[in-house]
Amino acid sequence: MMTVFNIILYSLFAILVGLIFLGIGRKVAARVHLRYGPPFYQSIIDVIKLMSRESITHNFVMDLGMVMALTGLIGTMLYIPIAGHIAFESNTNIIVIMYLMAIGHLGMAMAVSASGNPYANIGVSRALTMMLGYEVPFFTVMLGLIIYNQSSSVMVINLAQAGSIWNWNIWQMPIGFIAAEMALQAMMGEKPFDAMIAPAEIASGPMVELSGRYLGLGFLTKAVGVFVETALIVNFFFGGGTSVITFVIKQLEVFLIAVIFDNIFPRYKIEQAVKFLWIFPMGLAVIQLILLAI
Amino acid sequence: MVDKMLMMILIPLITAFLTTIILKQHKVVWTLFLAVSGYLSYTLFTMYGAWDLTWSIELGYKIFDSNLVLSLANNPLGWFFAFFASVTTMLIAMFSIAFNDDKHDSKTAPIWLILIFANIGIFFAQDWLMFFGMWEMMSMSSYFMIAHGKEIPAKAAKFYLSLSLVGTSTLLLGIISVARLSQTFDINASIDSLINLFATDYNKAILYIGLFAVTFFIKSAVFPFYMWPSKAYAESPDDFTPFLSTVMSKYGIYGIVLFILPILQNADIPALGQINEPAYILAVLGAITSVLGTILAIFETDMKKLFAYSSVANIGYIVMGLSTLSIIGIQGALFHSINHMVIKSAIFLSLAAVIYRTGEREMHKLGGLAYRMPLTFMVYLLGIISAAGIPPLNGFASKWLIIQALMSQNMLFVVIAMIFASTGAFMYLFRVLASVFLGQLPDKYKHIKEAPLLMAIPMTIIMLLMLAIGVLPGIIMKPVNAVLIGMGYDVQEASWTTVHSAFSNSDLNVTNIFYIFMAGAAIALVFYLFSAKSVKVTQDDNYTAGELPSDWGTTPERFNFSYGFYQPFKEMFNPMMDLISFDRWMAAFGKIVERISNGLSVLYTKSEGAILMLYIGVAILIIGGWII
Amino acid sequence: MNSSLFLIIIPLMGAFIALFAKKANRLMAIVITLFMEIFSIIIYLSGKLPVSVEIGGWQPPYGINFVLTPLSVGFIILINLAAIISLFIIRGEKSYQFYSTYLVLLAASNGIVLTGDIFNFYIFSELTAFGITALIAYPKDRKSTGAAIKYLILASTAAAFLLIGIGIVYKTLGTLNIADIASKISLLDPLTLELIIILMLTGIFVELELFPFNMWVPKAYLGGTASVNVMLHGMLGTAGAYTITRILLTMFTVDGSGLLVNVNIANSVIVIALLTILVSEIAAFNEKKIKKVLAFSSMGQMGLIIFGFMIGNEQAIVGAFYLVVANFVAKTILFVLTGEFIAMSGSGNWEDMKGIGRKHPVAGLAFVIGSLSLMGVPFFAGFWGKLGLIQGAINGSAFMVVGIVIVLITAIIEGIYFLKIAHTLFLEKDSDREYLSKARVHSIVIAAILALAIIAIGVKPGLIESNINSATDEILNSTSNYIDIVFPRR
Amino acid sequence: MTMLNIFLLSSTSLIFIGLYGVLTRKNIVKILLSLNIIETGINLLLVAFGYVENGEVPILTSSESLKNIVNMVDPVPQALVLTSIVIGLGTTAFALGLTIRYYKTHGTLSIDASDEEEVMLNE
Repeated sequence: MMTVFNIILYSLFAILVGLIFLGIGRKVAARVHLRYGPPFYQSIIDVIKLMSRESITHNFVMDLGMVMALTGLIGTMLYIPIAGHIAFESNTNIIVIMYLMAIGHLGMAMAVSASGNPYANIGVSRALTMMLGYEVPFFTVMLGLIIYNQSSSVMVINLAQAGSIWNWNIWQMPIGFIAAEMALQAMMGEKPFDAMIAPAEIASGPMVELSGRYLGLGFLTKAVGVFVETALIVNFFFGGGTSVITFVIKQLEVFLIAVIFDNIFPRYKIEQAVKFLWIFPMGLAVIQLILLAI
Repeated sequence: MVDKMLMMILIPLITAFLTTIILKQHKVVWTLFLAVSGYLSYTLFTMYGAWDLTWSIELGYKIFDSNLVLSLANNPLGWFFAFFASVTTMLIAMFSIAFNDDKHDSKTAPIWLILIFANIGIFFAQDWLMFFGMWEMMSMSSYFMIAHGKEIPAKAAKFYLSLSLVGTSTLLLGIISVARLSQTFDINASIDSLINLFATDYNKAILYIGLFAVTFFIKSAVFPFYMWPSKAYAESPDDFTPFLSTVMSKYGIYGIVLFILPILQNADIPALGQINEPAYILAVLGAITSVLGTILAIFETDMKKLFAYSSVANIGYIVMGLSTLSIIGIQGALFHSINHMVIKSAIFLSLAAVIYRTGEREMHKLGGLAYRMPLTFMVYLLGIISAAGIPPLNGFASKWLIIQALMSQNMLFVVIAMIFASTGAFMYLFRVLASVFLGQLPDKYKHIKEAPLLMAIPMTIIMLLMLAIGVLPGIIMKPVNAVLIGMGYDVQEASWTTVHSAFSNSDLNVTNIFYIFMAGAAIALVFYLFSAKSVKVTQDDNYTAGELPSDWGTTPERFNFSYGFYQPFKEMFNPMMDLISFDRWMAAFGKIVERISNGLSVLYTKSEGAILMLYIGVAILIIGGWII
Repeated sequence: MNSSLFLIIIPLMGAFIALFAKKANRLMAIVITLFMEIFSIIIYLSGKLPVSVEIGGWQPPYGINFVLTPLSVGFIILINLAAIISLFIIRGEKSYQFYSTYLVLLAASNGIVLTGDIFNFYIFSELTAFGITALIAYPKDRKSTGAAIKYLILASTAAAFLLIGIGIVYKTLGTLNIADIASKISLLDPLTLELIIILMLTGIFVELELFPFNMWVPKAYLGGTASVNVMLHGMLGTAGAYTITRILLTMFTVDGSGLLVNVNIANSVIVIALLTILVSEIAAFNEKKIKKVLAFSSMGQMGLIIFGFMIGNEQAIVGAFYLVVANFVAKTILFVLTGEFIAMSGSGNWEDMKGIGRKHPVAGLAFVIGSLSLMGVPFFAGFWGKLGLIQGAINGSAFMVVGIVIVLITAIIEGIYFLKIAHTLFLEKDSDREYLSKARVHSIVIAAILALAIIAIGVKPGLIESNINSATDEILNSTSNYIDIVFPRR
Repeated sequence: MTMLNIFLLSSTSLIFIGLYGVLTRKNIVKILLSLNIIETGINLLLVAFGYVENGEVPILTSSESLKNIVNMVDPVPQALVLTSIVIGLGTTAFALGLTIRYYKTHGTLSIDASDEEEVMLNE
């Protein structure tokens, strides 16, 4: 019973934090653009609004896919330790997290593809290509962590950094951290790696046919996704956190770096993006791996 | 009491002849086929644990100064593969009854039965001669099976046949070499003698292993022989493709586990990292196989070819798992072999159902079939979720084991290849989903019906099987561990829910993932249900930036993005792929042989050369007698 | 055992009678051949073998003698079997010339096997050349006439070489008796020996279809009718295989080793055998005319057999004998069926034979079985030959191992083209093609029986093991098994 | 130079002339002639093998002649030659018969004539 309660609590927490992050992101972006920007809770309002509006669906696959997307990301989130706390007893395996995340992507892709809009399909095709681009370097960095700690458990990696700030992996493997940051940028779909969304080019790609509840679910998915991705980085490189507050602040920090980069870079074409990801982050990650292996 | 072992190989054979006689009654024939595979599955089920069951026949041919004996013996490893192969075959057979109607009957049941006969023989062979004999039977019958009396498939099958024949030739050479060493054809004795050979003559031992390895690689389509599946799978009868992909791609794996693995583990080979050099080569080949398979699958537009390459990639995973030489890796590889059987039968059967209804294999000509064939769609969806290795379905646990094993052996770059391949898998798996099942439904497929009941039943069973194995990996892991114990490895009995890895604190409770997934689904559903209702619109009712397809000179039907789905990706990799295309090399080689052949043929038709050639022959004899 | 003369006399007499027997000549030929087959089987089973028959009461080496051993009588059985089959599948020949020539051919090929005298061997081989030339030329068309005359010229030239060789043998050893020569061969000085071997091998290699002596082969097979093909392959080819055992492996060998007295020549014969295999299989690879494909394959199999015999150890010779039997049976099936298929489709190209296997599944299946046996697939007769050969070769020198690699490579090519053709039979018929006739039932029955024999030998090679072992023993210990038979008093 | 050597020399040269003719001539009749030359050479060779300088007829008429047995000409080669001549005659007759047929079907006596159709069919 406690577990069920925990799961609900963690999920809601992640969604809330994720949404607020998105709001803060918009605010920061506006400030970079020299605008005032919406309030930080704007995203929550948006989701509520979207959920309460009527929407259009093309077929049952859309519903199925959107639910699957959120499911996957919530499931992923439940495997991630937040400041040393986990929703239920598990070994917080990195590979499980990576693969569970994929089901969210798959669900999302399926839903938008079912709409039959070519823009959506182009977006999905780009997103999946991009995924191949960032997953490999990101995983290579994680591989270094796994080898370093001789464990594939996030919790273990987290605990190994406890104590002094100098125990953080960011100091142990700075090259890997830079690679992971670049991959993270692509993972969150921020510029310069946002070819799959590209509003001016393919009408927001995957989101083109989403409206109402579907867009709302998409927002939630995105929020949880942001939470998961930043939490991973924090767990890997910033030593997790002593309390939930410090953890979330570290997450925000990671997120804001991404948002700022997002706002100062133009967009790569998809093949340029993938090439970039396979040359720079991948190269750095491999260097890091070799350094660790020696 | 009639010998169980003998019955097992005789019944398919006899049925094969029986079905030849009544070939026109396709319903009866395919039902008989189902009956045979059901019988085999049942017999194999009862044979579990009876490891002393043997059957042998003396041939009256003297070799190594003793009479030659062909023998079959029940053994854990063979049983493992044979049992799951039979179960898969049974499910496919059920599908085949419905598939082979008047229009689609491929009339291949007899050959398939011979193939099943060879299948049992390969897995239970006790000596190399039996193994080789059954291997050849399998190669030849599968040639006829793939060609199945049609012209274009015959071309693909020719490609397959040439590689098969290369394989059987090297296998024969290897068998004879090794048998000469051990003075017997017994498989276990030959393993021992090869292990001893490693101590004395390293290079020779590697050569002998290489001869076997080439055969196994060819049959399992490991690099550099990764090309044939795309041709053979695509052109073979649609209900046979699952068999080809699930069962037949495992022969090479079986051979590696049976023969090469014990040698690499026990022989005195200088270590390279945590494993040894041959194992590293194996790992690298596996890695290249899976990467190439993945990239080529992403390129493909024909859905059967695409999944052929996907099979190649999966074989790559299995080979990587085996190459770790660790128990976790072998567990993962065996587990993944079975998972691959289940997954690929789900995928290929659903595709066969699609082809059965539409008669189309090119993906961009299809679309939107999920709305007409929801069950097929669900089978396919769960199939690809498994194939991508996403929890909570079955593909995950085995992939996880393989990755863990690779990481614990510090085979870092191989892991990266594996990650590349399994991420790339999303691309091609989704591509078929998007192009065939999602998107715009073309007008001519508006009235398509769901697959017939007899097809739906096996597909549903496989779907449930995937889910069951995904939730309780012990269903497969228990037999896997029993096999490993039977082979003399030091492993504990597997648990139903948890898989273990070499790292600390990384025992994975797979069932929990399912619970968590369900919890996530519940929360997501709450959000979904508490939001406002939606209205359904037609499929053409799309956002088109304010323009109609007719404005761009196209039709609504073509308002779809499915051809050249990964064009940028393809452009990135094309130059590289062109360079290493084994396909082209082989075609060029074939052309050269053909040219020489034509030249020789002309030589034989020119008569003025006859006397000259006679004198040349005399000259050869004279020079030979003088010099050589 | 003087009655063994009947094996030659009866067909020769029949050849004359056939000139007068107007319509009954086919029946007579069949009766004679059947009688000879039964007679030779009786001799084989009589238990009186081996025996040397002195003709005219003159003792060898002065007189002419026949040597009846399990090996030679075994080959006689095969030759007569092929003869019967070739008679059964005759299509339309009624004239006396055909049967008369056929009976001469039969007598001559039996003579090649039976004779213990090298000059008689020459005469009989000339006679077979006449016989087969006449039979090839029998269709009287352009193709067959051209093939016949070319074969005749080549065979005559080769026979000249043989005759010179025989003359030198007589000059140096003063004898023409094979057994006598065999016992004295090591007395010769190496150069003369080499000269003799080269001359005589040239003579017999033309009939053995070895490259580069075999330019006549594809034409002859193409020119002849199906039954002549069976004769060419089953009678001449089998007699040729016997020639290897007798001339190469008895006359020119060091006793008990199975190896040629002159190692250099032995190696060049192996080179020639391997060249034959390679050239013929590659030539067959892209060939469209099915008869030529089979002709090339015949050449390849012959090369394989000689390779096996020349390896010289026990396993290889056992393997070679298995190959002789398997090749005999399998090729006979293919020639019989090919004749039917060509008559049905009205074309010599295998690509035009689509759908025949669907119409006549038994014939198609028999074709597949024959092909698989030739490829050396396990559980078919040819495999045991290939196995013995490889096993023998791998125990030999590195040179032999290279040979084995070549054999295996060509087996790949052979497999491709045979199964390609076999599968073509099962393709769907082109809608615009009609079959000219139906396949004849007795041909298919013959093919089916032979196919069953292939499977029987393949699954249970022990069926003919004792026969093959005695033959191998005879070759490996030719002193006790051959020379002592002819000269018991020495 | 002894008689034997003359025999050997002339027979070998006949054989080689014949072999050359078989190789180079295109006309079938000429080829057959060359074959006959070879045969003649061989026959001469065989007889030469049995030749004994100033030898006697190998016929045993009385016990007297047994004394001369060493000096007798070897009769076996002569028997062989007889047979060989007969065979040669048969070959020639048969081959000439075929040649007539060849001329009828091909319209020429050139040995190359029958090839075009086969080469064409093989492309």
